Amino acid sequence: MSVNLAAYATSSGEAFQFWVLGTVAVVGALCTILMRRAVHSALCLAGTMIILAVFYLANGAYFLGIVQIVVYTGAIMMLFLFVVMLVGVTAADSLKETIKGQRWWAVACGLGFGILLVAGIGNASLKEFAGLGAANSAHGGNVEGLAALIFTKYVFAFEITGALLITAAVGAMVLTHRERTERAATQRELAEQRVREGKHLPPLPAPGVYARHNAVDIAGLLPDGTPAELTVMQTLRKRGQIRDVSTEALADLKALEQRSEERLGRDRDEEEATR
Amino acid sequence: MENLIALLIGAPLLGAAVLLLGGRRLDKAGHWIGTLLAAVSFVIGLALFADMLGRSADDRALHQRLYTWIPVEGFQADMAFQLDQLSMTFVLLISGVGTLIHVYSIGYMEHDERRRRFFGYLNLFVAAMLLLVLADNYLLLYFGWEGVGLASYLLIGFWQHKPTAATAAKKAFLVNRVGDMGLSIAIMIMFTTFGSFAFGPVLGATGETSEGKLTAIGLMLLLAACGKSAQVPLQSWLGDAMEGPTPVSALIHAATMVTAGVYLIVRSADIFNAAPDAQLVVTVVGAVTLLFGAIVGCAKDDIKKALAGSTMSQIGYMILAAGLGPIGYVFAIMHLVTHGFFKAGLFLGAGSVMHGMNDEVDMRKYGGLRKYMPVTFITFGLGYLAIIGFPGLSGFFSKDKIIEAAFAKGGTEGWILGAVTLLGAAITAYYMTRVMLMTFFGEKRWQPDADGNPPHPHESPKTMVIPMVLLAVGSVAAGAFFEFAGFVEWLEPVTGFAHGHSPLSATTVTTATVAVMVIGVGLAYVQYGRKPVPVVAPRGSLLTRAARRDLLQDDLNHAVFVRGGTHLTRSLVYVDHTLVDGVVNGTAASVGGLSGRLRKLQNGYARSYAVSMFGGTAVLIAATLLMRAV
Amino acid sequence: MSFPLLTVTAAVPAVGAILTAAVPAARRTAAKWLALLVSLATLVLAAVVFVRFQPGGERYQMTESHSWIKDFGVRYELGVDGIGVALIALTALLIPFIILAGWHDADPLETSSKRWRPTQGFFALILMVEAMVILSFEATDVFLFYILFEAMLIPMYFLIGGFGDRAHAGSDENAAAQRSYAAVKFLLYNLVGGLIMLAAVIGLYVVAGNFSLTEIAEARANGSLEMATSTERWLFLGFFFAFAVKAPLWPLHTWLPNAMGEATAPVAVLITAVVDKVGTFAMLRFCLGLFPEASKWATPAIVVLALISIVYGALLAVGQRDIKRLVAYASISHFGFIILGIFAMTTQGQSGATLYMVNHGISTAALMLVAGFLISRRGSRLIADYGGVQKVAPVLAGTFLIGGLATLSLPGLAPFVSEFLVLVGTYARYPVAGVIATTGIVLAALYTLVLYQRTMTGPVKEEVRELPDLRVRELAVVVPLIAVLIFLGVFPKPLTDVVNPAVQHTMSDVQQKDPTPEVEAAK
Amino acid sequence: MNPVNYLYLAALLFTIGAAGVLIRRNAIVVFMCVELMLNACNLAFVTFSRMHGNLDGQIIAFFTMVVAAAEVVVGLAIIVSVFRARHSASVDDASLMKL
Repeated sequence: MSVNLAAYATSSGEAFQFWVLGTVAVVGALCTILMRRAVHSALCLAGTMIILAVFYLANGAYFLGIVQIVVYTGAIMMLFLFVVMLVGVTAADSLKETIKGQRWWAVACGLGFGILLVAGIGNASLKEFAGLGAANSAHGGNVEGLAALIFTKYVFAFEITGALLITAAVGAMVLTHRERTERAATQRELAEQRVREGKHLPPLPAPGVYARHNAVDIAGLLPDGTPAELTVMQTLRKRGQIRDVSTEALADLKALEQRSEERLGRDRDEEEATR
Repeated sequence: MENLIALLIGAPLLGAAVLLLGGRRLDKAGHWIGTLLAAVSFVIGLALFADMLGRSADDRALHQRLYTWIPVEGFQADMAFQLDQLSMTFVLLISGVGTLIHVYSIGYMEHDERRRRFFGYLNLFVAAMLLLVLADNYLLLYFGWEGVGLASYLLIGFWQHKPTAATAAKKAFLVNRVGDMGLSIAIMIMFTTFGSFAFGPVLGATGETSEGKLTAIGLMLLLAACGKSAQVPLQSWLGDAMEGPTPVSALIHAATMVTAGVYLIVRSADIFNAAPDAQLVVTVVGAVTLLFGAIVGCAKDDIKKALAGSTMSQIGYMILAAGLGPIGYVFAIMHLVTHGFFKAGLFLGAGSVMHGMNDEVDMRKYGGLRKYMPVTFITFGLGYLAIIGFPGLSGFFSKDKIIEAAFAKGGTEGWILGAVTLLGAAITAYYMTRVMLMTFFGEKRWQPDADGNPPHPHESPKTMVIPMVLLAVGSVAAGAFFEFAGFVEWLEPVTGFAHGHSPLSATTVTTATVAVMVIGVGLAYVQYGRKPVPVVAPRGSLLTRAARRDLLQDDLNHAVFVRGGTHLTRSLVYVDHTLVDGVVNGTAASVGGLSGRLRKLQNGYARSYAVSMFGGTAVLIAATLLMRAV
Repeated sequence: MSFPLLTVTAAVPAVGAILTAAVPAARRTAAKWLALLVSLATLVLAAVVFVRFQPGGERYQMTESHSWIKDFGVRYELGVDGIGVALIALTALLIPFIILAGWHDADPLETSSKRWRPTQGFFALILMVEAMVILSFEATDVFLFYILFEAMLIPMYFLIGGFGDRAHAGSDENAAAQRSYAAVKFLLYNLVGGLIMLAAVIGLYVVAGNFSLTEIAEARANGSLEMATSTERWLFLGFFFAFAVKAPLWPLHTWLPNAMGEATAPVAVLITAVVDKVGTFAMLRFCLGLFPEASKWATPAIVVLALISIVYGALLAVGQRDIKRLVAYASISHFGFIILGIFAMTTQGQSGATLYMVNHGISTAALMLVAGFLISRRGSRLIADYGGVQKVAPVLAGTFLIGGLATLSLPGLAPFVSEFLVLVGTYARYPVAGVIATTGIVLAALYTLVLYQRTMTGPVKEEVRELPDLRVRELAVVVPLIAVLIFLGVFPKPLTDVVNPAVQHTMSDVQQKDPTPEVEAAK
Repeated sequence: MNPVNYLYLAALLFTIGAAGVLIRRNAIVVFMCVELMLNACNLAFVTFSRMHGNLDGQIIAFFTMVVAAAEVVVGLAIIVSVFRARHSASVDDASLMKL
């Protein structure tokens, strides 16, 4: 790679890259906060992060650029997606604000803050760029240069972050791990318990309506046409991911009845006619 | 010799400590230890007395200084004792009568499971009383003063399971506290006036201050004396104090503690001599109490309460005499000592009667006991003769002198005081004869006690009889002994003495005294000796009914202090809760209102807080930028 | 640099508190013993301080001084005068007994494991309070003192709110609500006082430029630090208000009965016998030491308030139905005496007030702890629930009586000496006030004896028939306290020796001389 | 082009992230926005590193990443356990800070 790449004068290629990718990054960021579904937000964020990785590379931070892609986009965002999946992929948030004035205050503060930042940067005298050429080549390369710093000047901070990571990992396990203190109930015990409680002796009814809908997220219908939420699995129920087809089903039923009525009526007419 | 003074107090104090801390293992020997240590004190007293007699009249006072009790800049209270003739008289009275009553108590309290503790309290009392009379400054005197108050409290309330006893003990302590307030104010005035409160500097410098100050001190001392000696208006506790065991009534509420007021006034003679107004008030208090106590004594059916009224009245005599100044001090003390003998004897006799009568105290349920308790009858009778002033017995000499001195006061006051003392003598003869007749003469009016056991009157055991006999001897002989052995000369160096110039001759006074005594006895005989005594008290006249209720003093106290005080405290509790607390809580509530409005910002939503943080950061950055721009 | 005795004296309980708190949950008894040992070690150190203090020497002794916050001239400055020494001794003396008396107060309840209250915390908090109180008696830097004055509230808040009296009349929820009310009330009152004091502390810094008590007092004495009259008065009021809340003076007293009523008896003792003394101590040291002129200016008003406290507290004590609240109101009355003595501006008054602080601490501890033993036996704080205890538990009744007699200042027991000195000192300057204050001794007898009569005498009530007498641990608490009461009652010299010079210094701070007795004046 | 533009971009992304934190209720999305803010900071650090010609800025960015990783791990764990307990990942539902 060229030593000049990270020098003061940016190439026109970098400028082009900045304006195109920068626009995409901003759009991605905006999408992150505006998408209703968490999955979409995560994907947009991942895109923005990849663009940032490119920018790191452009700025001569080769190691960070790779790390950004591998660790951030690769690992952390995957983690996000896992959690989103646990919580419910399809659950869409309502973007309707519930706290009075919250959004306006947020926007006002955000605008004011942004303007201030921009003004601050504009005010600062940032005309001279030293470029990273010398620094990167001092130890033979960017990675070697970073390594030289990390294991000398920042060795304590580095060790401490290591400790932090381990603590965090253990902490996460502690938080999410549930110790099973009693023996898991056998099927027989579960059945006996069900009989004792006397609420649902038979197995829970299956989801799906007729043969048309057998997806797990569709509640079975009761005789009067209303959906029976009991038929849907607990997790989906809690996430609120039940697809309600009762209105369609009722409409279908009505149409069916009408058609049969018509058919019956026609038959009757025919009968009378033959008579 | 002077090093022995502390031992006088130390012996009974040691006894109290040992008995009260010793626990149950001393139950068997406790009463003997207590009695022994009281006797030790008496023996030391006798030794010191012998030593004192060996020295010339001017050189008889002994001083012992142990250490500085309260050393504060400008305020030196010494733990120091002074033993002069006046103190000596008291020491012998207290330790002597005290020892006798210890002995008596051995028998009297025999069946009480808490006898050890009783003796501990008795020893405590003796120690405190000795401290009172041996102190060489007013603050130490105050120490003893409150100490006897405590002992009296503990002993009156000795039978604590009886609510009446507990109430009486509390009442005694409280009323005494009012008096104590007087004593402490007196000490404060002394301190600001003389810069000291030791007897020497104070009494020696009375000439250097104004009469007003001295009158104030005198009146405050009188207030103290009223409390301790049950004088009007602080007399109400003495009758109730009879709830205590009888030896206590004999020792504390007849012979010694209640006379502390007289001691205080006589001890402060120099102050009173220089404050005639205060003296006048003293005599008035004495005279009023003298009649008050006598009237109350006439109406009571409870033998101990009748004797208590009598005590009050007799101390009234002493206070009156002490108020007369140098012409009366010596006779006040003389009557005090003789009274100590005969009244203690009378109380012990009463105790003996009660002992034999299933603890019955109502004289209307006695009668005809002279055959069953001959020794008690004789000793009680001698005491009776002594108190009414039968010629030749001790009361005759001392009371006669006081009546004479009262007349010698001079002017209208003299006539009035003289008349009051004579009237008092008549009433004394009346009520004492009443007691005598109702108890020992007439037909038997015995009633079975609460458990239905009829009384079997019997003579008391030896431990009880011997003290009674000895005290009876004292009641008979003390007066004559003092009269002829030179009691006046003995005390004169301390209290001063002046011959009064009575408008009536000594013979006239004596004749009048004997005459009114005979009238009193006669009246009582007509009323109680000739007619049978009804078992249930007749309704009686208005005065009788009032006298039965201590001349309505208790009702007045109750209405004014107890009920008024209760209302006051109740309303103050209310005020504290609603007003004082309310004002503060009100302020808090208004602040709360304001913060309630502010609290709406704190809606609990993390995002809302985040906005304010974010906004705050923005403002901070803006401020920083602006500051740099300026 | 000599051995930092004062720091160590305060540090031992502080470190002990941390260690106690760190004892594992299951080893409750070990924590108790540790706390007791630490408090005893502190007592030994306090005794060393007491012995090493030379009454005739410098005003502040065993001084230590280190820079703390350089920019504001805040220093970690310690030193003790006689008053401080006496109060440190009091604190160190009482804490072991408080710990011993509260031995089982923080044990887990057998019935419900949910309401388990950590024993370790209870004893650690007590030691923490001890450390802070001792250090505040030693601090000669106003800022340092202020911080301790406020910081004390934190452990006290938890002690009151977290470890309430189990003997409560109402239901558990009701008890918890009242307890939290009492704790919050305690905290708010003292915080408001503290905030006003903070304003005054800052004001003092603005005027004087540093926080050192000794330097400011010296500068004021030699005239190099002038203060406008109104400034001085405002600053004085700011300080005094905080101390009057803590002391507590009428009408700022209402937090005390709640706090003492709801807290356990040992904590109640901690409040009234130890922590509140910081208020009166600070009046002597800071109000009089820093603002002599303003103190003199405010004296008449303060004397009147003190008199009201005396009479009002005593009257309210008479009207109480709850044993602990009764003792609390009695304490208010006694604090009235202390404040009266301080502002009487006489040697006797101030010596008396200082002795009073010590004696009141011991006597209230004796009375309150015995009352606590009684309450824990019967499970009720109401006077009406008792009767005839004397018959069942004579030793308990006897010690209770002695505690009561000390409260009513019977001669022969320590409080008499101090009370009489206060009265005499007050009378010398304000005769009318002296006489009014004297009525306090009658009222004191009234509430004490009424309490004793209603609880201990009379027929034995059915509920108290089975009451056990004092146990060995309880005797170990009460007997030494009573012994000290009697000892100081007949021989207060060890205490007066250290207190006298300090009082002389204070008197010269405020440039006051005792009134000359009339007879001497005439000569 | 002047590399200062990177800083402007960083400021813009940071602000967007901050606004997202304030506006969104889904805890996961809020968390993502926090990550966005951190990334914006990292971009600024990298740019500063280039500006000053030394690698310290990149080191800081590196540390930020590490800390962010730790934070994400714990944060997501918390979200999961909150979701388990309350069946919701909305930050508004946990309004317990109000008395």
